[in-house]
Amino acid sequence: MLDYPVGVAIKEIINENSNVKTFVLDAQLDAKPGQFIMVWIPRIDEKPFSLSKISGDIAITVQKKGKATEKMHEMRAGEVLGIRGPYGNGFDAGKARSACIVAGGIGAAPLVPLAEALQNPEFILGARTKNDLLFEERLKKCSELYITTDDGSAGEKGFNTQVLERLLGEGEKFDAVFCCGPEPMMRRVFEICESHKIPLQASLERFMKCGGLGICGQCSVNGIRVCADGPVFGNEMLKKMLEFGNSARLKTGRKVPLKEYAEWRQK
Amino acid sequence: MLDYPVGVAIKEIINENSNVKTFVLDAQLDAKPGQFIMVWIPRIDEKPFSLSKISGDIAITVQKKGKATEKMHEMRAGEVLGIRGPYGNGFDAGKARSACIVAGGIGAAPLVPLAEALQNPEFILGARTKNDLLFEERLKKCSELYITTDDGSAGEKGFNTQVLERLLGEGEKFDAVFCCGPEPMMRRVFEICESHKIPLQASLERFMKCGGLGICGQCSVNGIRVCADGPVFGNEMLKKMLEFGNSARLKTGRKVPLKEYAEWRQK
Amino acid sequence: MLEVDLCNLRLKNPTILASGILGVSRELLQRVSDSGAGAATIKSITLNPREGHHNPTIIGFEAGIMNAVGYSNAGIEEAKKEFADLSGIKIPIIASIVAEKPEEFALLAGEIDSLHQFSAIELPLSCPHTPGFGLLAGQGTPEATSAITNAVREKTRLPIFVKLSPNVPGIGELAKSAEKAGASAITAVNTLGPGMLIDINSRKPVLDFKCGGISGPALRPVAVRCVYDVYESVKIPIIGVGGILTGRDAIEMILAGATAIGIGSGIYYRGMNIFAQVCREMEMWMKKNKVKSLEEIRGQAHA
Amino acid sequence: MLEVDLCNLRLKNPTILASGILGVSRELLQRVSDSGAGAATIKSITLNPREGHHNPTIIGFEAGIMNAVGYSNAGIEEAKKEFADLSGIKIPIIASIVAEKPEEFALLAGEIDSLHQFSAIELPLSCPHTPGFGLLAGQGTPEATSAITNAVREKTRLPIFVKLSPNVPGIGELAKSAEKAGASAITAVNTLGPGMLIDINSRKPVLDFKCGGISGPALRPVAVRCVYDVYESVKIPIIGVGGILTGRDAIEMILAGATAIGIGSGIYYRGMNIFAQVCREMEMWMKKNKVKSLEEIRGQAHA
Ligand SMILES: Cc1cc2nc3c(=O)[nH]c(=O)nc-3n(C[C@@H](O)[C@H](O)[C@H](O)COP(=O)(O)OP(=O)(O)OC[C@H]3O[C@@H](n4cnc5c(N)ncnc54)[C@H](O)[C@@H]3O)c2cc1C
Ligand SMILES: Cc1cc2nc3c(=O)[nH]c(=O)nc-3n(C[C@@H](O)[C@H](O)[C@H](O)COP(=O)(O)OP(=O)(O)OC[C@H]3O[C@@H](n4cnc5c(N)ncnc54)[C@H](O)[C@@H]3O)c2cc1C
Ligand SMILES: Cc1cc2nc3c(=O)[nH]c(=O)nc-3n(C[C@H](O)[C@H](O)[C@H](O)COP(=O)(O)O)c2cc1C
Ligand SMILES: Cc1cc2nc3c(=O)[nH]c(=O)nc-3n(C[C@H](O)[C@H](O)[C@H](O)COP(=O)(O)O)c2cc1C
Ligand code: FES
Ligand code: FES
Repeated sequence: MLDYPVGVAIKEIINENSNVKTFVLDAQLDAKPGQFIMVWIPRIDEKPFSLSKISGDIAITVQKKGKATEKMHEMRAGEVLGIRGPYGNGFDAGKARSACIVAGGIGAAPLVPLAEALQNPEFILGARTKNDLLFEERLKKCSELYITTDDGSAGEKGFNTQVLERLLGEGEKFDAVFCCGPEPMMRRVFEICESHKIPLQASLERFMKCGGLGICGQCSVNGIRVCADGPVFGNEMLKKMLEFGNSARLKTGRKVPLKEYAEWRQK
Repeated sequence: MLDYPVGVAIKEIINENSNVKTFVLDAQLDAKPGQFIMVWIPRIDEKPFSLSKISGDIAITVQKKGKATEKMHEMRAGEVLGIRGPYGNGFDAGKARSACIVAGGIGAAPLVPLAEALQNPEFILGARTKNDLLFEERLKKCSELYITTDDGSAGEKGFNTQVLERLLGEGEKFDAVFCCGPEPMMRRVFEICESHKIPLQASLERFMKCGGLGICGQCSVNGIRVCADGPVFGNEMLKKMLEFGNSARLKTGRKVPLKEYAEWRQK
Repeated sequence: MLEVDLCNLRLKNPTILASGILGVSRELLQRVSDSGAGAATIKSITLNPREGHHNPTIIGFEAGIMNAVGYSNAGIEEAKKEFADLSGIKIPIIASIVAEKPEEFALLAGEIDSLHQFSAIELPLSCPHTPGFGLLAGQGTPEATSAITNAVREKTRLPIFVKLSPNVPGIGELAKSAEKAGASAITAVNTLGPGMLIDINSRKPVLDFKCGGISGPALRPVAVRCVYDVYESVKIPIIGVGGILTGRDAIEMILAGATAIGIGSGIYYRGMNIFAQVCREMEMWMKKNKVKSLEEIRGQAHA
Repeated sequence: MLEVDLCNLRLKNPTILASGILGVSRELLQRVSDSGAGAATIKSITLNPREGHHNPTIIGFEAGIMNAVGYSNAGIEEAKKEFADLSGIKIPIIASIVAEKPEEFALLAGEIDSLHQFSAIELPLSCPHTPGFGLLAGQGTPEATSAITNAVREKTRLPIFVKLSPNVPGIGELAKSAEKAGASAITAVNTLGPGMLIDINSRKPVLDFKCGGISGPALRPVAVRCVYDVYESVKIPIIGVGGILTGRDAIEMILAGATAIGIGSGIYYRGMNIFAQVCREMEMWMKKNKVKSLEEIRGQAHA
């Protein structure tokens, strides 16, 4: 097993919006939707990113947030990022025939390749504003796309979860729901799925150190490792994960309320 | 690669004669005729031995000579020997349709499985006395067997090489000759094959340390490693090996005449 | 048949989760216990919270794992909350504490002791990659080992495990000074090296701390030799740690003289089930070889 | 594009056969030269013939090779015959000598020098498994390193390569004392550990000397770190040795600061062609990365 970052060149950088860039890398991997890679920004940091493109050259889509992602947003094609992986279980798209995908913000990244792998799923894409919407073009081609924005600047005004609720209320029968996005959103999707008894696969996010090796425990949610046991979890696991939607661990390992964690992650 | 001795039990010990025992080991290997294993006698020594049986449980046939082989001859079924391997190129039995095998003394060991793999080869088995003859029963079943003894106590009196010469003189056409035995004998077989332009495969013996790893140089014959480049060599290689039949290296690495080497090996 | 007595702790089997691997939360310890470990060690804690080194902190290479985590931990106050109640966990839990000075070690030991949740205290005096601690603070000398062990001994009656480095000239001597100062057992060993990995495309060392300690298969033969050396030097039991992946590796450590064995990197290679797997493999070997207890074969490689 | 200048020796490429691997005869050196090595080192020779340790002396394990050969060699008199004429070999050949005392080192160096066949003399002060020599004779201290290097320096004008151990607390300091005493280059490193392997069925250590030095992949990250440390400590060139199997590994060593690189165990993993293979892999990388000479990237990981 070679689990150290190997430098690969950035082949192309796509500006998705003012805050989000997609980095196409000079690398091919045998990966499935929902898996992630650990990305090393030499001398700066190493972070997990979901694969937003898995066929041909792989790509990751990165939202500018902190030290590492700011540095990445300054990089140009030709510069080198180190990658290792892919890691994680990924989504199990296996039997889904009528699927609904719920994406919040940057959480759309791992869900686009999933949408492309499924048979015309319903895709509910949520973002704060029109400007924050991601992958609209790609998603239109492979899914029945619903759009929500918090401010109503595009699509429906409000949360993506309310579309899911409405569809279900209208009698749509989904045999699988997939979601990724801010944890409060995912918690809400989980509750909706639970009440409708629909199998959910939610992709969680936690700060990682060994990222995929499964030995440091940093990413654990009630003793379950997001990097090695997840990052995608089904209803049964989510039920056991009492910290899901509630708390997460800082770099010191201290467990704090999700809000405090999110604030720390913004830095 | 796991190239350290792993202890295996001795399953059965067959007394071939007063000086030679066959040890059937509780181990199976994917090996071909002419390959050898390194055998570790715990706390005593580690030595190369040819596989005298390769299908089912493997076996080695050992002549009592020095510290290690004496210790082995004292061992009983159930006791543990360490083995690693198989090593070496082995014989290339591939295209041989009318083969002649020339065996001298304990050199018969790697040649029996070879005889069993070929289509009824001629097999010239030489030994000092009747008592020293090995594998007669097994060989009768799979080959046209000729026997020579130095003292005439069985078969023809004289060297095995004289049978080879006679057969060739009588017009027999061999498309391959295989041999193993004391080096002066093999040198003679080589000369005979050269003059008759017959492809020879001779299995050489040298003192070994890394035995099969090919890194210590101890077993080298004119820069050619018996353990990793051999132990089986064809005419072209043998021609380059000026030390073949002439000299060999002691444990210190000193090159000495073959006679001095043989005397040291007896100890 | 795998039960062992380690400083009067009854372990149902000799496998112990090594410190720094997974042991950051009560629930992970529970899970390790459920996976069949005989005991578990928490990740080392310090007086104050520490973020540790920047990422990358942990990588896998051809022959093992390299890490420079740098003792990230939430500090003793958080630890007291996290581990306030371990009673539900049916295996002994070992606390691991590190500090810069003997007095600080003593203070932490006192806190741990008064929690009444832990069965022993481990003192890693041997980290090769964290400034202020272990080898980088000179804690790997006989003098420092002695001073720290003494200071902790005064604060607790719990068994003390002193964890040594393989990167010292005479590990036997070091073990002796720990034994003399009141150590109850020796944990051998911490990580090797340190080592460094450079990415040739970015031309930079990969670990943010540049170098890190080596664990896993690359370490195993060195760890076995260390356990063998320590066994010839002291009477107290040894916990053999380093590159144990299989029942074979565990038996090897016991033959070298270990009473119990630690597993860390093995979780990377075989998953959390490694504890049960190693135990099953040991049992199979024991049955085949008619060995009734590990006591029977302990240190036998010295014969 | 791979040429390097090592202490005024012009190497066509930076790969050097490490001491103790194959270098026991003129013809093996010839073969290594034919295989594409840039230079080759003979197996270390002593004053008197030595049989070395009993077999098993060399084994492969999961993560590398372990050996306790114990300096078997035919002694200086035989060596003078074996290497009396190296003129047919087109690459520089480096002599390696070991002895118990500085005067003996000096004597051997004089003999080597007067043969006029060798391009440099290597002094391994770092073997971890041969009583009377290297670490087991205290030759790995700054004082002994200095005394031995000095004594040899007085007997020869050939470049002197001092070969260090990775098993010492401060390799940088050691390199400094060698440099001060007149070393022309540092060879970093000799084998790691020592380690021990125990066969669980016979319940005995496998190597007859029980423990042995570790080389190959398990050693590589430690060797890279050592080269990195030495590069920050001295001005003389470094020959990086330890676990190099590929062009990647060779470039990694050069980025750490090595001028040339040694290959030993790699022959086990990739055969004798490894020299040509490593060179081709280095060239491919250099072309892709528009690097014109190794000089350009030497030590760049320190930037
Ligand atoms: C598996 C996985 C992979 C990831 N991969 C990447 C990656 O590749 N690149 C990267 O940069 N980051 C990645 N992240 C991090 C990322 O998901 C962010 O932490 C998260 O999406 C917040 O992003 P945002 O700021 O854009 O969302 P926000 O803008 O805060 O919210 C986006 C949408 O979520 C919904 N929402 C928000 N709050 C609630 C609520 N309380 N209830 C219901 N709905 C709500 C709304 O519809 C809103 O429009 C990944 C996360 C996960 C889980
Ligand atoms: C590939 C290989 C594998 C080996 N495997 C084993 C092994 O598994 N076990 C083991 O114990 N040893 C093994 N050996 C060692 C072994 O072959 C002996 O070194 C060698 O056979 C001498 O054995 P001996 O004492 O029985 O022969 P001897 O009794 O000395 O000679 C046997 C016969 O060789 C012929 N002969 C002898 N001298 C000459 C001469 N000058 N010219 C022509 N013919 C001559 C005669 O026909 C004589 O009858 C192996 C050797 C090789 C090459
Ligand atoms: C990621 C990681 C973190 C570690 N952290 C600690 C630690 O905090 N305290 C400690 O004593 N040892 C620590 N170690 C060392 C291990 O406890 C163990 O001694 C070493 O890894 C060798 O065992 P292994 O080969 O089974 O992993 C750590 C090891 C790893 C790999
Ligand atoms: C079998 C063997 C024998 C060795 N003998 C010597 C020796 O005689 N003198 C010496 O300086 N180093 C000796 N070494 C050490 C090597 O020269 C080298 O420093 C070490 O193996 C690390 O490099 P590698 O990983 O490429 O093998 C020996 C190594 C091996 C494996
Ligand atoms: S990040 Fe280390 S276990 Fe998940
Ligand atoms: S015995 Fe070592 S090279 Fe053949």
